[in-house]
Amino acid sequence: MKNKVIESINEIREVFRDNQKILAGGFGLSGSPLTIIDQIMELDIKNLHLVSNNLGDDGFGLHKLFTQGKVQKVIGSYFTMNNEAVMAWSEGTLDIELIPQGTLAEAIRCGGAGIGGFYTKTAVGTELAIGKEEREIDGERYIFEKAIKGDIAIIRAKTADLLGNLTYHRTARNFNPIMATAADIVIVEVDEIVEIGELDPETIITPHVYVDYIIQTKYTKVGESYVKS
Amino acid sequence: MKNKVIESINEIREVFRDNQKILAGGFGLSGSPLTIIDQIMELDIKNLHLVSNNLGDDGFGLHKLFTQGKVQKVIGSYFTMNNEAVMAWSEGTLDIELIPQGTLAEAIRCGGAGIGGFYTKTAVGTELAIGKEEREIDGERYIFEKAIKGDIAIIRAKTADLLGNLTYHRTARNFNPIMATAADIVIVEVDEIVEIGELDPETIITPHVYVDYIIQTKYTKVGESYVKS
Amino acid sequence: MSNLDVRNVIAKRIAQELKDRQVVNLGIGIPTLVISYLEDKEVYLQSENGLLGMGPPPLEDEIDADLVSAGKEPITLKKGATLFDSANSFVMIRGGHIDVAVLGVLQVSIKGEIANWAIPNQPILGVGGAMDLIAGAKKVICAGTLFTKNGEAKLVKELQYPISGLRQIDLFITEYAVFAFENGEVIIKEIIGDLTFEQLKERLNIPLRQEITNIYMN
Amino acid sequence: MSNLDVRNVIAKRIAQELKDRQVVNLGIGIPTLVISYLEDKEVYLQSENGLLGMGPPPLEDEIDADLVSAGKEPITLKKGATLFDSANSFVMIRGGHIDVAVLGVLQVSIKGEIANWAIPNQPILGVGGAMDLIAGAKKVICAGTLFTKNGEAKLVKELQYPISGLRQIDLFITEYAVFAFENGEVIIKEIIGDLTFEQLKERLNIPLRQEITNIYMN
Repeated sequence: MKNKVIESINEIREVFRDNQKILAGGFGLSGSPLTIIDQIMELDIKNLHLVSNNLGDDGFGLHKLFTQGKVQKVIGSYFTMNNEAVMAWSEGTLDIELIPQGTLAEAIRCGGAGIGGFYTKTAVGTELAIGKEEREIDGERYIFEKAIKGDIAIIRAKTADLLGNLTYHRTARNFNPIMATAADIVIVEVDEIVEIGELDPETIITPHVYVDYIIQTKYTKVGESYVKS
Repeated sequence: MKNKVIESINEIREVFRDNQKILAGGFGLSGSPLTIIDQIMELDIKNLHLVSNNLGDDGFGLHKLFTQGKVQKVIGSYFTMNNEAVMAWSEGTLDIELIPQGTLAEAIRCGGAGIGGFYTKTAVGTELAIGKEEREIDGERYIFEKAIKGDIAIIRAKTADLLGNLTYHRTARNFNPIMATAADIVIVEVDEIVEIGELDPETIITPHVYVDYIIQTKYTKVGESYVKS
Repeated sequence: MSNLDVRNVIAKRIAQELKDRQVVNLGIGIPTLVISYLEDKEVYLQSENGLLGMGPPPLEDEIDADLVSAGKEPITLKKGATLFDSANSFVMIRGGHIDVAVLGVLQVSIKGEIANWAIPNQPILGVGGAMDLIAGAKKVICAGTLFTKNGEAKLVKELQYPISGLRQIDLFITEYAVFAFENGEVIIKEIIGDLTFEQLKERLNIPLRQEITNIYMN
Repeated sequence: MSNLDVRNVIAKRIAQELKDRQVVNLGIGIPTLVISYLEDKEVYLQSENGLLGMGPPPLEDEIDADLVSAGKEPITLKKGATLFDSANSFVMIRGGHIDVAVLGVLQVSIKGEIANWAIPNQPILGVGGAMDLIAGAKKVICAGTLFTKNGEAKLVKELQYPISGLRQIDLFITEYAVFAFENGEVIIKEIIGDLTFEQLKERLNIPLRQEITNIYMN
């Protein structure tokens, strides 16, 4: 059996290139693949397009990657709290595509599901619907949204078995399971790696078919923070 | 707390009416709400529209309901094995709307999700795409499918807690979790009912918000069959 | 009243609107304060980052950085809680399965339209789940002080701020009154503060009708 | 060869095409027989009713009516198996996550189009997951005897039966030969039965090219 477990993304350096679209799991820092992000910071790549609900927290996670200058565009739902992102956007050095959180989640799910696009009732009649096709279905107004796919997904889970089956922990699940389905290459960062058969089949959230590489996290939780060990 | 547990649908007789659209879980008999179907057979209602992958097995489940004459139309993916359905269709007494299994599943999920419709690559260029809008998205051909919703969903699960949180057993899961989201009234038939807090939050598949009524099954499995006890 | 008091008055009044067994999503700001006034009501709190059954904040030594609210505050799980991914969370929200969404608000129009996500002439860089909740929740209650710091009414004839959705909200609960929106009319359902109906009518300068009913009794 | 033998010859040859670590969906009929020839290949079988990691049939006393294949036959779970609902099963199928779909077939055209779900002038009342698999699987291998009971070739210039999708299949594996479809050409990759290339060409009466390569080695 090919081993999906790697020490660092350096072992798969060839999958990373300039201008890639990277789906990054997490809601704030919870469920964010902090170790993988650290390792991406070491790579000589640029002009990344990130798809993520938000941009980590000040000084942590995707925020670091962004302040390092590797990010050209972010697609997500909430960047207001990130002063540097707001500033970079104002200065024209960062492109931001704002999508309601539920539309973002659905678009990613569709990307993984062979669905080209969908009609949602969210944002109809608002500024975020400008330029989007509108359609009435059974008397209700909807707007069209295209599916989102990525070149690479970097996600966070609790436990992986050696096949790549994943379980998650509490609200750290968030965007991770859907992003796992919607990218060509999926790299997951986990707390623990167990033998095949140790996870109860009924409780596995992400089947192994979606996972390409597994990395053991270097972070531990201390209270409300994640600390590099 | 209002108790969701009922002995029989007779206690909620008023929710059933002629001409309703009923979503019925199950793949063959596995995951089919056999007890609820038996109870619907006792009701004086007619012209039901069923949404179900198939029509049970000869003499069991939805097949019984259909042969009783309560069904005007079925929407699903596979009825070829059901000789009486084929015959009724030929004679014009049964209307059949055939949808690929994956499109059916996605349409029901969208019905529960506030999504009006979606573009799928399945069935493009086939007879099942006739009359359906086609659209090219990023160079690929897709057809438009509308979401499906029901008046009532009758589903089957393994365990319910008293709130209505559900877990499923093996491949009896199938269409049940998505149907739970896509109907005004959802009635679930279960093997066992447990106290709130007994189910691990990480392993609950259907959150209680989707479930209106819980019925203890009267069937037990004996080998490959389900036997009324 | 201090600002803190005002916010708590609004939160407390909103709590009275919530009923046993309702599934409720509380937005950030004043809506979050509602938790403190639920008493023993059996309300199920949904959090759009993937949780139904949010419990009170944890003790210091029980904090789990991976169990947080949509406001990214540490929380706990109540008995019977469930966890799910973001797509399924918005199936619940957009699909019409949330009984009540309680949302902060910048402006409310007399038609019951709301603006709660963006400020004109400023970069629009955050929306979160606000528009999904407005599009999907069965009932929307908005929470807010009736006037801005500059004394401008938030209840206005026409929104000056970007609209959050087509949907007409059900109630706007402020420190002065509970406003309902029915058939194009703004109706004061209850006076809470120290301004009379006539005084409110004068300060707001909008068509207003009073219809005091004990709307929050089950 | 008896009909049973023929079906097993085809199934065995298909098994050789499958590689370690592939996720494979086997259709009903001959495709199901492939399981018997996988030997110790580490192939993960997906079943569209909601399972990845299908194991061999259970012992009589271990049968669980709620653990069945898409053909509704009792099965078992392999170590590392996962269960999911129908929507997620078709995320996997339609979303391009299945490495190989092995499907039974009524007709295959020289362009590699297939018909496998309906017979002309008969009620069309079943499609199941066939069209989803054709639209979504990375590779599609079709299984079938080369001729119908009446001796008509199933490999035809133009489909007379309703088409199952736009997608060109990769291989059509019969008891006589392995046919590949590349750039609009039909290529015999391997002769299995007792008809020569020339004899096949004559009986099929279609443009045909031979290119024997040991295609199934990893």
